Amino acid sequence: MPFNRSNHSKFLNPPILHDKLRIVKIKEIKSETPTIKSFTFVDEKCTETSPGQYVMVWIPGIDEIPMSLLRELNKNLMIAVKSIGGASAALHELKKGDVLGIRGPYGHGFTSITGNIMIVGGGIGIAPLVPLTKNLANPPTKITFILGATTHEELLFLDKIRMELSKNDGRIIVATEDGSFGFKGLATDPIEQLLKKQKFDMIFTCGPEKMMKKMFQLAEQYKTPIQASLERIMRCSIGLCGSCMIGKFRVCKDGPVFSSEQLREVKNEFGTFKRDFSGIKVKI
Amino acid sequence: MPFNRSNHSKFLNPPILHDKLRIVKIKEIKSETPTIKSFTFVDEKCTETSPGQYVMVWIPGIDEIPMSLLRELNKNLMIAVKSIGGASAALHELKKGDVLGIRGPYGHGFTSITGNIMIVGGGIGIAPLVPLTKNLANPPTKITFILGATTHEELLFLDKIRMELSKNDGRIIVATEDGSFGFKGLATDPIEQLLKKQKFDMIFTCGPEKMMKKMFQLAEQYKTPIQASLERIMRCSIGLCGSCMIGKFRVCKDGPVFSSEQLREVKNEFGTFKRDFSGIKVKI
Amino acid sequence: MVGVNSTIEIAGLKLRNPVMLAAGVLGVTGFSLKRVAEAGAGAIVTKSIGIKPRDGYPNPTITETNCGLLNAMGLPNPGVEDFECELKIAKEGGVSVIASIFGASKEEFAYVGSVMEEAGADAIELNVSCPHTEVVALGQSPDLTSDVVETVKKGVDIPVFVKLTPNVTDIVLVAKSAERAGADAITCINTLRAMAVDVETGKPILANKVGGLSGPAIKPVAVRCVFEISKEVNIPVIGCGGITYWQDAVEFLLAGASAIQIGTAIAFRGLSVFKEITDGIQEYLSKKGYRNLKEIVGLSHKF
Amino acid sequence: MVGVNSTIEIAGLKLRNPVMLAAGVLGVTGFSLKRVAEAGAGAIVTKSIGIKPRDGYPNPTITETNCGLLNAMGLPNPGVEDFECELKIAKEGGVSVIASIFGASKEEFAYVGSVMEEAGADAIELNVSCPHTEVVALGQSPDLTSDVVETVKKGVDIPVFVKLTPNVTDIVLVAKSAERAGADAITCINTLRAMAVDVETGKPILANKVGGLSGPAIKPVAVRCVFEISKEVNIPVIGCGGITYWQDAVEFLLAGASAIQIGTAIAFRGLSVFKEITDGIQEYLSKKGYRNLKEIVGLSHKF
Ligand SMILES: Cc1cc2nc3c(=O)[nH]c(=O)nc-3n(C[C@H](O)[C@H](O)[C@H](O)COP(=O)(O)OP(=O)(O)OC[C@H]3O[C@@H](n4cnc5c(N)ncnc54)[C@H](O)[C@@H]3O)c2cc1C
Ligand SMILES: Cc1cc2nc3c(=O)[nH]c(=O)nc-3n(C[C@H](O)[C@H](O)[C@H](O)COP(=O)(O)OP(=O)(O)OC[C@H]3O[C@@H](n4cnc5c(N)ncnc54)[C@H](O)[C@@H]3O)c2cc1C
Ligand SMILES: Cc1cc2nc3c(=O)[nH]c(=O)nc-3n(C[C@H](O)[C@H](O)[C@H](O)COP(=O)(O)O)c2cc1C
Ligand SMILES: Cc1cc2nc3c(=O)[nH]c(=O)nc-3n(C[C@H](O)[C@H](O)[C@H](O)COP(=O)(O)O)c2cc1C
Ligand code: FES
Ligand code: FES
Repeated sequence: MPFNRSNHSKFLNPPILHDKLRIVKIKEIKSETPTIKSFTFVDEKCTETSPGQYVMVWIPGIDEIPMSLLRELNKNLMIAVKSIGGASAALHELKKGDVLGIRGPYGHGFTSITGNIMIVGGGIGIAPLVPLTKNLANPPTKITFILGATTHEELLFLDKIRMELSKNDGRIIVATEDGSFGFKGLATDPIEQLLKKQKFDMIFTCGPEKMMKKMFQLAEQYKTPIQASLERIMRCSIGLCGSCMIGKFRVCKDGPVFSSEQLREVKNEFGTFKRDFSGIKVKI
Repeated sequence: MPFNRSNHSKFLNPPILHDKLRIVKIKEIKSETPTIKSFTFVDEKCTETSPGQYVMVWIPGIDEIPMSLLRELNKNLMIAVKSIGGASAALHELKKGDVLGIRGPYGHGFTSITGNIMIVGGGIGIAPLVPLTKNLANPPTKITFILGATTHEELLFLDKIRMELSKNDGRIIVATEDGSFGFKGLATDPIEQLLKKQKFDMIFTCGPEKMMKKMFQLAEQYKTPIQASLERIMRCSIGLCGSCMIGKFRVCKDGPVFSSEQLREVKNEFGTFKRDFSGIKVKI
Repeated sequence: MVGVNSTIEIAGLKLRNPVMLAAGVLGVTGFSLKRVAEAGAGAIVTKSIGIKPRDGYPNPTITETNCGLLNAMGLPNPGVEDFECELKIAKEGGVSVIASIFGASKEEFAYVGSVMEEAGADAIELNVSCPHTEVVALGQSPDLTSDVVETVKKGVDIPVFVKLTPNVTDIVLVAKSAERAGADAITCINTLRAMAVDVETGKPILANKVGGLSGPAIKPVAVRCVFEISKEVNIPVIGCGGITYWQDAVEFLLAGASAIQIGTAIAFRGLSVFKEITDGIQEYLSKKGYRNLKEIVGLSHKF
Repeated sequence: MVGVNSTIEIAGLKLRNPVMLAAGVLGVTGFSLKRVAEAGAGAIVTKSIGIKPRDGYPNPTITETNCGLLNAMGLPNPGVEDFECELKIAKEGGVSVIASIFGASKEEFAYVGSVMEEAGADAIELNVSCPHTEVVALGQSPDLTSDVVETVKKGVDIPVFVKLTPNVTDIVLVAKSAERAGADAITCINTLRAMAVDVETGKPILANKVGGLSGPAIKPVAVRCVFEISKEVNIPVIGCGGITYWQDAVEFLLAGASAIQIGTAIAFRGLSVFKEITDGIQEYLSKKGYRNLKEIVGLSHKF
């Protein structure tokens, strides 16, 4: 007896990610802070990105690294890159008109919600929070945005955030480690007070993992749901190679944004250790 | 300078024929004549076939041969197979419920036209002319259908043709070689008279190549356009292997139906020689 | 699906279903392997582990091609000592854990193999077939392959599988030589040696330039290898290469595989692919009136 | 496209463009070859022709796979005597005609080659690489390959190309050995040995069971072969395997091919593919500011 599934032929079409490397031209480069530059380009496939998603960026002949996507006007896309090592430093050397390879968008981004929202970003981690803020900043949603940086001039995208929040009565709190702007201290410092006083419907956070761990602990303590965007070593970014594991999760595909429930499942690893390129554990 | 075609990414999607072998179950088998059986099956991809198109039919473990497609009621498809050798005889041995492999539909079928139409079919060549008749048989189109067969009981699909032509004032002329029904002689015999008397807007023909060649010559003589469905050895059926050439044309893809203009281009081969499986010329 | 038995025994390992995880995929950490087991895999194979930690190649390590993926990871792995605790976590998944190992010499293979046995591996899979690293081209020679098999077999009591490369003139020769040397099963195939050059920059895309091609594109090559090898050896063959739908899995079983492994399909279809393929195989067996998976293994040979 | 020169010379043959027809495709009759020339091909290669007529295998001789085609034609051909007149018609196309030939022995190769030369072939391509017939496995051995090349070279004055199979452990070895034996160019690759089994009936689909895989699926393997060979030999390499769009052609050129051949893409995209790919290459050269095709041949090697 022949065996026919109703969707037989459809079922057997070759599966394709349609995610080959695309080459894009850098339209604009801007120094956002002394260590961070932004790069603007156009890529059809990424115009539908949601906040928190990222692309793999190939610096031809050098390396390929994950970068969060920001959507700008006129289908322009932007990445903000902190120069920290080989690839990111090489990116900083590029000129307008040079090309990059792009694949993605990848990953599970932030899940939007309305209500009383806290957003906490540290350093380069502020980047993916900008498109998130843009999405959220519609009344009646109220946003309290806490930014942290080492020093005044390293504060990323303060103007962009101000602009988004000008649309509703959002609040911005800035902390710098050297006190050159806003509070002196860590972004997490003023937060406990806020959590004590108000009920937040969601906390969104991205930044150094220690900071995010602290935020997670506070969120748990004050029974507030949180979404945090994590980082691990990314190679394939399509959930295959296993380089990016935190507990049972693939940061590249199940994340990079994780919910309170998920973070609870990996609380032994989150903020404690990550893995290096060989897979060996390293302390955070 | 980077080189971007506007349709760059679309352009590079892997090309797929989406034409893998499908397995179909034989729903019904009917003896149409002592040497011809019809086989009914369902295949989603073939429901949009146009008259004159064909499928490659795999008799599992035996051979794969081209067969013209007839569309029946309720998405049923039919092939009418004359038992002449290995594969077709094996097909005749199959039972209801047995399976066939199908790929296609392939080829360039008949181009419909309205007006005063002559259709000339000989033997098993009548098969593709049935769906054609169905398509054409709407007033004001007038059809004269000439069928030829060796003997009365080998007349294929006379009932189906009658049925189609009952819708308008079509005319049916039958010729049998032994005179057991209709005229005694070849299908081509009564035709010159017809062409002398009337102006036809198109002649459609399928049958033995000698018959079609004769029809082509008559059509040329009486300045009537003709469409003829040819046969050559088919292997790939997708225009690649070159087994099915007549002149510069691939019968599998440029044909099997050819126009007067095309037939003129291959008049040295048409009706004169074909090629065997090795590519050697054999007289027709 | 009353009465359909889709369990299978491979070299003494009892698998609840024939759909295994392929080596190198989600196989670096214990929790990752455990999750694949929980997703329904019949057995799980670890990332290929060597004697020392290896960082692998720089990115890009992967790029998509027509119906396939090209990768040159460079065998990143934490080294066998560090991997022991991962293996123990992997075992919590409740299915057989097969340790894929590689080495620069047969002695290295043997050492890593015996550590894996002690750590609890249910079997060893020798990766003598990575097409793009310097250390594991052994599988391209029948003699070197049998050397490694013999040496590893001496050191362990658990079954030893050999994973073969299609990048050889005669894969059957290598398979037979592995069988003679005592291999308990053949896994085939590893990736095809391949490459992609970016047209815009003129540069090879992978950092290592050359990599291995996997995915639907290579399925016909893998089916051919399984067919040819399973005709000539008496040990089980585990099929691998491009399996994405249950139909692909059945094709491999018909071609002669006793079990199959899934790699790239996880990227294309997610982890649910294990359960979907297992269900599809079951349904197929049941509709076709088979009662046992074994009935269809190698069925195509009789035609 | 002022000033862009996309002509190329291969072993003395001047091609108006580097986009050739691959062997075995639309190559059995003279008119068919002529039509391909008229469609814009830079040169045309005939079906592989042997000493005697061959019917080839029964159908099915072709089946579609994921991004590819699997074929086992079995080298049907009318034999060299009958083919002479076809070759003469093919030459009316106005471009170089390369006669692909095969044989069961080097003597057969040499005989067929010299008949082809007399009939007017501009070059010979030795098919030592069909993956699914008994007669032409020579290409899997460097020694047998160089034997054939030497023998054929002695008998003809026209250039001799060797078409290599990827179904070997080390294709570079075979290429070098062909070069040493006097080959004027290397064509690579022929199809990958592969197979498909129908799940419904359990039967191998192709009548010959095993066939050769072509099309987009194999492109990364072909690019790798071109890259590796062109690094090691000093004769031109002609790339073949899965080329479908102009981007694919450019990829092969960058990888080291001096010209390319098109087979399967004709089924996917029609005969207009020759002109489209030629135009695409030209446009690419022009936009990138190159003036000569040669400037991009092997460009990826420098990275
Ligand atoms: C989802 C995600 C989004 C990110 N978004 C941004 C962003 O918008 N802007 C930004 O500046 N940075 C972002 N990063 C971090 C950025 O990818 C790393 O800073 C960058 O990879 C460093 O590369 P390098 O070669 O310059 O550093 P190296 O000197 O090579 O390495 C320094 C450290 O960078 C990290 N790193 C290196 N390669 C990778 C890799 N392939 N995957 C993950 N981490 C790696 C490792 O922690 C490593 O130890 C993001 C990371 C992730 C995971
Ligand atoms: C476009 C087209 C539509 C056709 N439609 C019908 C149809 O509706 N009904 C029908 O009965 N017949 C049809 N035929 C003819 C039919 O394909 C052949 O009769 C059949 O292939 C014979 O196969 P065999 O194995 O029985 O014969 P064999 O004994 O193997 O060969 C006898 C002769 O059949 C022809 N033949 C065999 N194999 C092929 C092949 N692969 N391609 C083309 N011809 C072949 C050759 O002329 C051969 O000499 C059609 C042919 C073509 C080209
Ligand atoms: C990202 C990736 C990493 C791999 N790593 C290994 C490995 O470490 N050891 C190994 O034997 N095979 C490795 N392979 C090969 C796979 O196990 C498998 O043989 C191959 O991918 C073909 O199967 P697939 O098409 O289902 O992926 C890897 C494949 C991929 C895609
Ligand atoms: C139908 C078909 C027939 C072929 N016949 C031959 C042949 O006779 N001789 C030969 O050297 N190669 C032959 N080939 C191989 C092609 O020339 C080419 O090497 C291969 O198909 C890869 O290129 P493609 O992907 O562009 O098709 C054939 C390929 C196909 C698809
Ligand atoms: S980066 Fe490969 S699985 Fe996440
Ligand atoms: S049958 Fe192959 S080209 Fe027509």
